[in-house]
Amino acid sequence: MPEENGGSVANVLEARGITKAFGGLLAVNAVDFDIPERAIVSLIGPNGAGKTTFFNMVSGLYTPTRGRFVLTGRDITKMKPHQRAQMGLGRTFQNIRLFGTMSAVDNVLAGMHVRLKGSILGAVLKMPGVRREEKEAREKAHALLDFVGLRGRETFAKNLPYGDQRRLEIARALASDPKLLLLDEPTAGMNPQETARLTELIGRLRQERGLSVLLIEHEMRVVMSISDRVTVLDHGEKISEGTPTEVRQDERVIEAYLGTARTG
Amino acid sequence: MTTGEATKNRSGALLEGIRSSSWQSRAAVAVVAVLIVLLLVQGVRDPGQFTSQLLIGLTNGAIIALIALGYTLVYGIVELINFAHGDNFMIGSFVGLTVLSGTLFGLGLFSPISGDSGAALKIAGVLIALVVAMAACGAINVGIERIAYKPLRNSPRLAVLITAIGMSFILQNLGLVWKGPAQVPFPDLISSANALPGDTIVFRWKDVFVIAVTVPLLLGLSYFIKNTKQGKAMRAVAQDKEAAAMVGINVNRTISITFLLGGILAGASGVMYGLFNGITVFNVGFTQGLYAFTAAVLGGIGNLSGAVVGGLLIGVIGSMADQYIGVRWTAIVIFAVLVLVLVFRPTGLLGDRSATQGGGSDRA
Amino acid sequence: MSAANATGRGASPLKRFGLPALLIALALLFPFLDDGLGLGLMFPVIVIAVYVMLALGLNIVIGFAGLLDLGFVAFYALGAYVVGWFASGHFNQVSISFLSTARSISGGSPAGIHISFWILLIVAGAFTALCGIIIGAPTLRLRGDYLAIVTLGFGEIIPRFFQNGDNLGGFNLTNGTIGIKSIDSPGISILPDSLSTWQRFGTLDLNPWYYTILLLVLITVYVNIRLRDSRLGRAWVSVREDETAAAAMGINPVTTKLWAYALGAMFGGVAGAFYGAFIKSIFPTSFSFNISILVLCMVILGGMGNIYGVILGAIALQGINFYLLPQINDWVHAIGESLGSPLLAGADIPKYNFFIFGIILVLMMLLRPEGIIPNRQRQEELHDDSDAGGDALGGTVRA
Amino acid sequence: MKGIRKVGMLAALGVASALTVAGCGGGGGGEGQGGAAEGPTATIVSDFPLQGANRAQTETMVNAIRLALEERDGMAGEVTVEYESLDDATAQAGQWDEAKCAENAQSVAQRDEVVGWIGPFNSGCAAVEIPILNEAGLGMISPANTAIGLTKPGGEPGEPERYYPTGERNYTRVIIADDKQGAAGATLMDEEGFESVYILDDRETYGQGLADQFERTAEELGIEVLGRDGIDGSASNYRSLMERIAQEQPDAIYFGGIIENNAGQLLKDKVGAGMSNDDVAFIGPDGIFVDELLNQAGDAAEGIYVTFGGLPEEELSDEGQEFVENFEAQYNEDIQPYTAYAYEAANVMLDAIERAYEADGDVTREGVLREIFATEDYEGVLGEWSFDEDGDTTLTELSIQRVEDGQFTLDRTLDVSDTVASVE
Repeated sequence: MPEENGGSVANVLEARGITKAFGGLLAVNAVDFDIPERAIVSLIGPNGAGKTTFFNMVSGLYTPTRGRFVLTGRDITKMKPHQRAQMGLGRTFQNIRLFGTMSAVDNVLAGMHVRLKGSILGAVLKMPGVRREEKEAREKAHALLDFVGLRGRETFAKNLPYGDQRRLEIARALASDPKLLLLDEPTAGMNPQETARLTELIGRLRQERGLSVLLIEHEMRVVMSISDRVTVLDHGEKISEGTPTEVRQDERVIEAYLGTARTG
Repeated sequence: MTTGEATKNRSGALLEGIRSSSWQSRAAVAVVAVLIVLLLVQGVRDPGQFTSQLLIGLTNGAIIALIALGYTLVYGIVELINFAHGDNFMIGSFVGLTVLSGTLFGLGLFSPISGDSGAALKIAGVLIALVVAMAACGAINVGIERIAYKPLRNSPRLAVLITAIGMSFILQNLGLVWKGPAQVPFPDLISSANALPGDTIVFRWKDVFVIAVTVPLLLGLSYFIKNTKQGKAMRAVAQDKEAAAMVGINVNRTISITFLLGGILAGASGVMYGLFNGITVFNVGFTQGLYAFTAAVLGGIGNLSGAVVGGLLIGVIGSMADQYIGVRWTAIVIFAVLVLVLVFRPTGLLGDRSATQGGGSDRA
Repeated sequence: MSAANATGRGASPLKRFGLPALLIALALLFPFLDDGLGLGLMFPVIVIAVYVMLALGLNIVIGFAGLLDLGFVAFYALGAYVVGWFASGHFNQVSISFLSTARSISGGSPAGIHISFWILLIVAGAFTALCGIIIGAPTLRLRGDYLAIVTLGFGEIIPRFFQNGDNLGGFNLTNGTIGIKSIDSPGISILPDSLSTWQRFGTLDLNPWYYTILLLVLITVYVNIRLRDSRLGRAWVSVREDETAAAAMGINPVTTKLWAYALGAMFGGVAGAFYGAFIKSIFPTSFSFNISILVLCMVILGGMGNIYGVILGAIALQGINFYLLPQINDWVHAIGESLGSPLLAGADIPKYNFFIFGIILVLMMLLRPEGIIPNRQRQEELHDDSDAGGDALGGTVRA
Repeated sequence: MKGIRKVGMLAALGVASALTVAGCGGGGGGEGQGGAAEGPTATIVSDFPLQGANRAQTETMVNAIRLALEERDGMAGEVTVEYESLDDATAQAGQWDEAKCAENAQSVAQRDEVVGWIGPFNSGCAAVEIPILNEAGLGMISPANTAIGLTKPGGEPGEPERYYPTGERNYTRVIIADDKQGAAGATLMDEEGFESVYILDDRETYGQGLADQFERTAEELGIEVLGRDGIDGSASNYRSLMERIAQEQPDAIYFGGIIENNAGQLLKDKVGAGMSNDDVAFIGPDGIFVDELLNQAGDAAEGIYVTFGGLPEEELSDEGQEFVENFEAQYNEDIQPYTAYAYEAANVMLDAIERAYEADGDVTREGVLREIFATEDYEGVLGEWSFDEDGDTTLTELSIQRVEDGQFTLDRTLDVSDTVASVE
């Protein structure tokens, strides 16, 4: 895509013609999608619009039927989830998927897995390099937990309050030093205060860590307040794209949302 | 993960699997095709022998299929490999033997089932033995479920698997104490004479008997699950326990009934096994259980017709291996088939667990 | 585990090192104890130690990585056969000796391949780890029960293969059911003659055998602990808990599991190699499904994932098998005689061995599913709503 | 050193009967109280699989040893003899277990008061035990091991030397080895004019070794071997196999194996596949020479041949007949094929102890071992025989049984010394 490459803002992620068919059903149909560097991009749409499917294709849980993904200049379409994560893709889950019986710190350390080099032999022999690395990793994990504002580092993840679990999941995703962070409905089930704190955190991700963020969110206030750009899917197709203000005024978007409201 | 998402994930993974491993699948199909061609060549060369072996395999397989159904039913509902099932089958054959030796003691041997006077008594005896064994094994299976599995319903699967293994040990020991360590003979009630005219192809009355017991049981089971209220409840519970409970299905009762059905099948196959082979032994449940379990997996565990197809296939593979490869390799061939099926097609031959669908393979 | 580790770091040094040190000291002194008291328990203790090693190997696979392996005996068998092949007269077509204790009665170099036991321990470990990878690579993408079934299949195939392996196109690989016999004794030939029992491990003085297996067990425990607290250990737990989430963190689920499988197989193989040399004979029938189940039960009974629990589980179960059940028979007879009850005096307890074993398994799972010494995380998984407390070693008891 | 160990042993007995011995407290409680306290005390042990399928057989063997001891009032001459029965089977295995065999041998090797070992039952177990007991210099008499390689060449390479690390022999057996029994089967075929045979075995040490011996002799005698297969003792039936054998149209089927490995089913399926025992003879070894076979196989057993490395009870010597009567009166159970052999082994052992004490004035392992091998022209329940230098019995008379009217009946006796010589 010459114009993107020549442009002043490079894209972290480029999706071209992404299509996903389940049997005969087209869940996502020929969607083009870009995420520029240091941008917060939101994907919205009524229920069943194909958001989650698209999201899962980005993170590698599904393989697209057609189309391709390019992450920081490399084609990742055929890569498995863990390879994408190694390439710089971090994610959280809609229904929190922490490692419940690991402590908060260990969850973050597990997220750091790909950035650590300690070999098995090194671990067994307690080699100095491995010990130093472990120590540094632990310090870094503490820093990350501080960054997301989480105390209770040694608490089992599943025993943390709900809001903290969300934060921990973000800290864990950050631990792999991603270039692009995928957040799947991060405010789901949160009260307004928690939502506000989380929104602020997302903003800091970009400012302080220079990340790009892809957000799927139901909570329109969140979407509209922090997104640089919003893409709207309906019935698997991209029906609108632009700044929050543009999208808010798009007839097709209103129709899509009202339409689903009407039918049910 | 919600059920819907899980289903989608699974189907997605399946699609992906088929696409990404297409060369493997193709290779597997090619190998199977070559084997079938080789077998057919043998069949053409000596059709009588080939057909006889095929029939032997099918009747052996029919018994395996009945046992396999018990595994698959239970797995479909509670996702438990019921290790005790094979031993329950053994108990079934012992119960049948006891009934027979009690009611038909001293009956003349070796007379074909015909119009003569002993026949009515024999038929009655066999029927009573079948019914008693089915009832006993059904009760045992339900009892095992109540004692050893139900309290652990919300525990990790490993825990239940261990109790299943424990129950298997207990039943096996029961058999050992009951009938001793040696093989025990069954009365020879059914003729081994050929039911078909001529002697090129052998299909004995014993084989007829196996078919005569298996087919009605299968039809009955299939009717029960498809058409009765309880059967529908079973399918619902297999799909989603919580949802089933929400629509007012008594989940515990449904699970009990599943175990009852599994036990009934074990009892029937136990008696049938004894009458068919003429000998049973306290540890027969282990090997037969393993084969039956292989059959269930081969057909797609949780899938009823899969268990039947798997059982018949295991029987035929066994007899063909006996004939064309060598008896000592038969067990290896059967387990190799198991491993290959799981590696190339983990969902089994009939894949989709439509009948009684076992849930996610990835429950934590 | 790692959480426990964190707690352990805070615990007093006495608690952290005191108990293990005491146990090791006790283990080191055991032969003197045995000799002094005339217990005659050296042999069963060595066999139990072999099972401890097996159980610790399987613990990596099941306890750490959460992979249900019903065919673990396959690696045990493979390890034993490595020693059988390379430290006996089995391949009598050739005559190769390397640092071996094997001697020929006629004085020439003995027929067969005779390689030093110490080298073979490493070879056996490497070979079984490789076999673990070969078996695991295509199968480990399967989940849960399917994996259990595939491993069960391999566990059945491999001993049967050894049974049939006496004529593979005319080549005698395994000597079939007759087994490989007269396996060379280990030995350290550089030692002075005053330590002659160590120069070539004999059958009458079991101390060298005991200290060898003790060393192997200690190495196994140490490696288990190091791995548990390592980057790989965290990856195992994360894959066990949520494979999808782990993959999203960049953890390759397949290689992570493969490591668990290979390392578990390695310890199984080393245990098998030691056992083969110790018993001096290998028969394919000794590697039955029952062994897989026995080792599995040890891991679960002791407390999946908890190293000390697994050790205790192995000692308990094998102790019951070797020691308690025959004893019960004697006790019942004695009670029967003192009561004058011919029924009890003549009771045949060994006949009920399986029964007792089965009851233990069922009761254990019903009453204490987390094992004797539970792993803290596993306990959490089993008792979903209880809160945390206690550490892995001490194990708060919550039945 | 010796003294210390004795004390240790006493302590052990005091604290707990730590060893896994089941014998003393059991049925033979009265033994060893025959007065005459001036002589020393010695212990003998037996080692059989007392769990699993062989149990019925091995229990009679233990009882036979008890009987032998009781008949002498627990004395071997001046020596008071204690007897312990060891079990080399485990519940998990359901049969002999090599670790248990090794353990029994190890523990006994270190107990100096044990001067004699009767057993084991299984040849595989013997292969584990002999080297251990060889280093301990303990004399062994097995009533049941028939694998050739334990005492003489003819089995695997390196046999039998590999079992005797000290270079001295310590193992004997009162049963005739497989070379002779295998030869007997082939000789029978020759005499009956059977020209072709299909050989089956149960893939165990005993059965496979026997089938090997049979195959060799059969080929020597010009009998055509149509095929060889190893069966799975846990298979549900053998119909496919028999169907296939039937196509080969052999004159006879030879089965090397034991009844526990489904011999009854094998027979049923053989007859069921249209090969009646009149058309296609069935020949098996003493491993299926158990009344249980008749029970299991029913009519299908009618007319089969069974070779036995000795003589059946009705052909035993007068002492033998007396033993059968005494045994059945005392224990109220039928004797099994190996029962008399256990009795013979016990008597040989007790005599050796007696002679050793008379010669040395003390009972030592060396003395007993020497006297076991010195057993010559022994008149026992099996007839008159000696041990040769390999520790094998000099008996060469075997018997062939045939099932007639639902009973094993002596068909003929064979003296196979010539046949064996020709093979070697």
